[in-house]
Amino acid sequence: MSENALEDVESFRARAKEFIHANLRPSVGPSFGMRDVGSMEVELALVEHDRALQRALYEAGLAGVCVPKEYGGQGLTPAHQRALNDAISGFEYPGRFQAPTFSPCMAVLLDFGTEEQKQAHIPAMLRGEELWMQFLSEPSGGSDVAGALTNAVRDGDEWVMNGSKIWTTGAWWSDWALCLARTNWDVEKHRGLTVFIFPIHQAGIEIRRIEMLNGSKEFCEEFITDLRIPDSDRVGDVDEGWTVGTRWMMHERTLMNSSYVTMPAGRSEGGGRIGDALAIAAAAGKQDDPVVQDLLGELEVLELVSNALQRRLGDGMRAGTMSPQASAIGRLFHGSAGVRSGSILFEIVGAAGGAWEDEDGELAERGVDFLMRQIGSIGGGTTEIARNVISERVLGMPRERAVDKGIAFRDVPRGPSSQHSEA
Amino acid sequence: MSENALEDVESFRARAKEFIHANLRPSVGPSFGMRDVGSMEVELALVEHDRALQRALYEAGLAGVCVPKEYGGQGLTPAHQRALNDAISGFEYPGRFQAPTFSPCMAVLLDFGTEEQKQAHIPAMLRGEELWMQFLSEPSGGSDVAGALTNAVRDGDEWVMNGSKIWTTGAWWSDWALCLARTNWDVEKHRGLTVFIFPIHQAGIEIRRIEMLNGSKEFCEEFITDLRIPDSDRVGDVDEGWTVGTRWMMHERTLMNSSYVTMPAGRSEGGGRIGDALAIAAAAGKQDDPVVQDLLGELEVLELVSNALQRRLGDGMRAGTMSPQASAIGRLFHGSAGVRSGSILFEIVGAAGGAWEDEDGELAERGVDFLMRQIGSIGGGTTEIARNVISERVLGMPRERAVDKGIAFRDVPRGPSSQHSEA
Amino acid sequence: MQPSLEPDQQLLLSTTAKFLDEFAPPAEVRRLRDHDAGFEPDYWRRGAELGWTSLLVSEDAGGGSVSDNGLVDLALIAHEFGTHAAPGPLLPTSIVAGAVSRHDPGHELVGALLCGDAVASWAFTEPVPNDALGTVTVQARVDGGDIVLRGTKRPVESAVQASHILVVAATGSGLTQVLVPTDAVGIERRSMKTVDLTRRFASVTFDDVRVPVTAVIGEVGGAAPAVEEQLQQALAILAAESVGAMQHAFDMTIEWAFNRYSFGRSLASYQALKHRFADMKTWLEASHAIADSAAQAVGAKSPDAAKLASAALAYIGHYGSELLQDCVQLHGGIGVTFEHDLHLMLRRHTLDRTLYGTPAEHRRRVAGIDQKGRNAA
Amino acid sequence: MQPSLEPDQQLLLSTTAKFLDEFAPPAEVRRLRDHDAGFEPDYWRRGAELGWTSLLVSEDAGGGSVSDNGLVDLALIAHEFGTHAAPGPLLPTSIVAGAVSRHDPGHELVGALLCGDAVASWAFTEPVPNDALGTVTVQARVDGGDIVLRGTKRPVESAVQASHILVVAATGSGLTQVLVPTDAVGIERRSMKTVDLTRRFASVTFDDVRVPVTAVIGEVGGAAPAVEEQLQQALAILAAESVGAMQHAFDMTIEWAFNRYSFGRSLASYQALKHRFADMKTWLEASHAIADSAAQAVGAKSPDAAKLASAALAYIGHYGSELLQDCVQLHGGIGVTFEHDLHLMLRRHTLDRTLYGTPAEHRRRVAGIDQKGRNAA
Repeated sequence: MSENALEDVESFRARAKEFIHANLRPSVGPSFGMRDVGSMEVELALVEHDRALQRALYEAGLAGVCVPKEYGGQGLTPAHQRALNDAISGFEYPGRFQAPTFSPCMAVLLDFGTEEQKQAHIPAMLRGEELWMQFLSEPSGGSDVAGALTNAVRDGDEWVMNGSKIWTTGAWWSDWALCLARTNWDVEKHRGLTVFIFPIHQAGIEIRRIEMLNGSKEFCEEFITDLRIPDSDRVGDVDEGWTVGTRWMMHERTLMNSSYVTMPAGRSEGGGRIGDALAIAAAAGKQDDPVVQDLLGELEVLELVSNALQRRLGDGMRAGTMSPQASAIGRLFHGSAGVRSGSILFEIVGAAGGAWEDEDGELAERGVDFLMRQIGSIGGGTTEIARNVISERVLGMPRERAVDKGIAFRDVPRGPSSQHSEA
Repeated sequence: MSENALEDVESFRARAKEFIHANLRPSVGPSFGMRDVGSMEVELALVEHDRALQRALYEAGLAGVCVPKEYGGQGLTPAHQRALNDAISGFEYPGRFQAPTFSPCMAVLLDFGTEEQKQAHIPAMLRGEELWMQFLSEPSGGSDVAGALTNAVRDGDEWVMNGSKIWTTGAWWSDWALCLARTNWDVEKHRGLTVFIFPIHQAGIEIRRIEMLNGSKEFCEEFITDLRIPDSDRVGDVDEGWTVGTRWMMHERTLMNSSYVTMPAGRSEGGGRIGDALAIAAAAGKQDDPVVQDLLGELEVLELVSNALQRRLGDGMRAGTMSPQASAIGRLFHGSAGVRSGSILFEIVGAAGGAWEDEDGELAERGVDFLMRQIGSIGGGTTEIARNVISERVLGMPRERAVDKGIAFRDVPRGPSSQHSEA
Repeated sequence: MQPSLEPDQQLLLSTTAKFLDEFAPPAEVRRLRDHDAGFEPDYWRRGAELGWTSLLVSEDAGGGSVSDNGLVDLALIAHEFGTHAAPGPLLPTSIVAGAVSRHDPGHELVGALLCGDAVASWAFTEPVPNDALGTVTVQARVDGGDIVLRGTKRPVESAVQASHILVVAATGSGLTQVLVPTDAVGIERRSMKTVDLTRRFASVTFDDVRVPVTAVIGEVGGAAPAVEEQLQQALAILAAESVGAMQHAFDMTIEWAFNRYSFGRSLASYQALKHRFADMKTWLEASHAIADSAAQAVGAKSPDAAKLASAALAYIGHYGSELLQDCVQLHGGIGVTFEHDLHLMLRRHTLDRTLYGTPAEHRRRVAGIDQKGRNAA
Repeated sequence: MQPSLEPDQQLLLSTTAKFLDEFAPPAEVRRLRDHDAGFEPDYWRRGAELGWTSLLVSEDAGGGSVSDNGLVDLALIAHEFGTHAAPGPLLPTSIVAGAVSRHDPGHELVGALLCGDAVASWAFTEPVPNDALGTVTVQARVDGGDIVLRGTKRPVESAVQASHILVVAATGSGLTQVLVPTDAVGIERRSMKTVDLTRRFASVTFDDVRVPVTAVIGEVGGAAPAVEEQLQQALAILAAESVGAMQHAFDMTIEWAFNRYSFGRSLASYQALKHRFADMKTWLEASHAIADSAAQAVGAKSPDAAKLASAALAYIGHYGSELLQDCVQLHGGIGVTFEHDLHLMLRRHTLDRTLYGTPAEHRRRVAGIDQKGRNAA
């Protein structure tokens, strides 16, 4: 494709704006604290709406802005993606497709998938037909994703998989999975992994919805029993899954700056709480309390700084003056600021944080949000791991002593709390 | 000494009270932030006053309450010491003798000294004639006191010492030193140390006063060159200095609960700031500012909790339900609360924290105090070391990997920043 | 909890701990999530037999404590309630039993509370915009031989289960406490939601509720000292319970850190986590210390009781949340699931830091006491 | 500082950095501790030649910046002042040169400031009890052809060295800025003490100081917008300088951690310290980000300039202190000695967080802007 053929950014922006204003509804405000959205029927309807939105964007030539045309994308540049992000700001958008379907899943397929895999799945994603999920974390694993115990054994042209995965958002309404599994126990941890893809809804995969303490059932756990996967659904080489995994993690960490992801500009996960906070303060009758004003100011400062920091990191990584590992700085800030913001909101709520009536409006349910205060420091890689990455990869400090280096994975100590079914 | 011969606690208390009310002046309020006390003459006069106070207590039979009578003490019990601490509360007392002269120095002599050493020094300490200092930390050493590089080589009946020590309070006005030195470089770190005592003011010891950033010259650094020490001034066995050192550290950590130390009851190093804080708030005209009230309350809460915690730890250690290592909990609390209190005071001071006039009264010099905010988390063993002790010794978590275990001390990596004159 | 106990206290503690292990395990606490009262009457009666309800009641009124400071003994029970996130209206029943028995040792409600047949509640705090600790807008007005109550109290613990509510109301510039039967005409109780799984609260509105003046506990307009004492007792109970919740969460997390392996070694071997455990251990010991000091001082009516009680709530409220949330953080995702036990303690602590003043309000109270002291000096 | 600079900005930055390396090394900063002015006139003139004083002055008035946003360029200089804890009245001279040149491009003071021959100061803040940011009680009253000033300003930077002071005063309900020569009758300047080694401040009292109305910069009673702009400029300069101080202290401490060995390995190998460095790095990058955003927005007069400038001071003031103090902590005792360089940066940051509003005041300012927005919506 010659560069001349590219649509210029401003005309793209105009085209995007026109479509968006004509077809999309204004967004409802961000909601925090990961509350229960309601019944399964309600949630399924929301998923179907996202599929329809994605389909509409696809038909308008606004899906997969930076995806090559041969896979159904627009073959344009990050600048076009940013123009779309600007244009869609304040409007609804197919949020469930962005992460993890477009990144990291689609990004990993673009990096490592076979031509057949790309042709089979990327256009389907862009048309809103395939929602993907990451089968990555495991119950025994915590932060050590490369320590996967889910096991895949070769059987002719197929693989047989057993194990379990956890913290998969909405596995029950998704279509395909990108899965990291162990294929060799006799080599070092990182050298015995392989990546596979497979449809989620089939015999051999049992899905359990996990109830969080606030009633949300957003996450699932999957039990995989004698699942058969054709070798053609392997991504990357056998036992080279960590090569794929490293890029996969990188795509996950740089999600906020991904050119595959449509994310209304000015929106960031940690942001937007000041409106909530002002409403809470008003409901509590404390908007003029100087201590509350101090807290409100702190909350807003954290949000402004968060936005400035994400912009700085994005600029630095794009310009190459910062390594992709610097995204861990944004992750740590987001986690820490989220914890502090959660405390501030709870402080302002006052007594209604412990017990409330439905009529309390903005004050109701805030205590439950506080119980979930840490969620932003746990989900998507803990802040502890981010601190390791920053100190070791960004600042170059000595790595932690790795007990699991230089020995076969089957011999790595796993402690009394971890049982697993080994090959 | 038969138990019957002991003076009962209440009559001791009455006797102490009578003496104190008749002879001692009321104490002036505690001062914080380790400010410069003034000229050398002023400081020497204060030292002489402490010597006179100690002499007076000795003559009144109130010195060395728990020290055996054969060394000039009273041969009484910790309960008597507590009675004295109660009685002297609110009065001047010989503060410079308590630490480190009585503990850890005298305590170490009582534990490990020869009969001759005890006879020669303990009565002199109790009479106010000998002020002792610890020659312990070294410029290269930081928290690793057992990593001492100061070197002592045997020469017949004498030892020849070279090296340097640092962070000695007022070495220039003190008399004797308790010193940890390396006597063997060919064994593990802890196995090649020996403890010595010697007079501070002699050829071979050069004292330099260190200027702190607030102008205080409380601390000294000592350069030791070919100092000759008779073997009879060795404490404990050759190369067994760490056996002595372990007790020495224990005495240092448990100073607040030591039965050799006279410390007015209700006084604790971290405490008493609320008076300062109220005065600052009044001077800043902010006593009714709700944000300031929140900070004042927090400061006072930390002080009340600190007192309660020290009492709990003292009770627990006395009852044997807590190990002596639990004193690290008190040390960490004191350090952390001191940092927070320092920030609170600075917050309340406001703009005068950056620039002030002498006429500002309570607001003056507070910025300099803030520059010294960390001093309570560094001096007397850092809070980092306290966290190691709590996690490893109190909670029983795995020890940090020790690179310096199992190899001769001369082969321990010392890094590019450390030069030393090795034997 | 004090590092060493008298044998009688030890017995009281271990009996309660054993009872709760058996009758209030996490599965039972989860089951009670959808139970109207949040506890079974029989469970409560058996707890009362162990002495739970007697500790603030003097012997002449049928109560009794095991040491000379009944509140210190009650704090032991409250601590165990915290470690188990146990069900039951321990706090309101204790406060009311104590208050009524001091007024009238022979009052029939006292006997019913002591044996666990009845539950009573104390209505002190009020809804927004009167939610600042100590604000009382409910009015008690003498009308002939009656006293008439008007206004709203909330949250009132176990108000729906209670036979009586001891209401703090304003009469002129003074305070009056009135013991109101919950079947009196004009009382409306609206159930509230709460973070806790087993505690129950209601908003109670008194629409000119009329009871005989004999229902006044103490004197009309003269209840302020009694109310202050009851508040301090409540604070000491909350502090002890909160520390119990912290202790159990900490113990669970220590165990997790030793048993959970990551990158081939236990979490307990990572220095960054070890240092956080050291901080938590320090907050925990400090919380025990100030909770004990508060119970001791309040029970003994020391001059520093008000200050220590508020200091306890301020410190334990803030640092307890930090500790519990760090326990969640160290558990990772599993720590915020309903199936894990950790949130039972997190819920109990979170509730307790809101019931009788937030940490910020208690900091303010402490500062106010100091400032009054300074101005008086 | 932005992660990437234009070539002209890079040149400005490196020229200044090199100059300060040579003429303001730590030994020189220590020497100036006892110097009356805190800087040598020749040093200042040479700095002015590098462009330090010209960046807020438009080209028609003899100034000029290297990019289209002079405040962003000035922030680069301020950042280097922070890394070096450099001497010199950069902030007040820049503010006054900018303000006077916008009013009268041909004003002779502008030329003298641009070439470094003169120093001027801006007197905005006032002493207790009028020290809340924005409070103005100094009165400016028109009396015939004169304007008369009465009241006290402090701290006024380099007031003793300045030839002129631009005074913010109240006239009725409006603000007036008056450029007062420091030799005017009725001015008293009392030197103050400060945490910084080279910056100098005075308390300046105006006892019916009378100057011709031509000394008014802008309009009598109409200076509020100009004052707000100057304040925002001052905040952007303080933020950039503070971040410079943080950056240098952080770099020094990283180096120390790699080179200092304890128990046979470098401090940088201890995970508990590594995690603290990760936090510090995050605070540092966040501080750079918000300082840059503030300078950009203020220089471009964006609608969010006031909020971003106050957010910068609030964040950098608080987290900068935490970072610098943790650098001290990680150095141990040597970090609080006068002979070590670390305190030079600690002093500079500590000063900057007090000069034009504390972090708490800026949090309040941010909240006020939000609340106004909400009420207007």
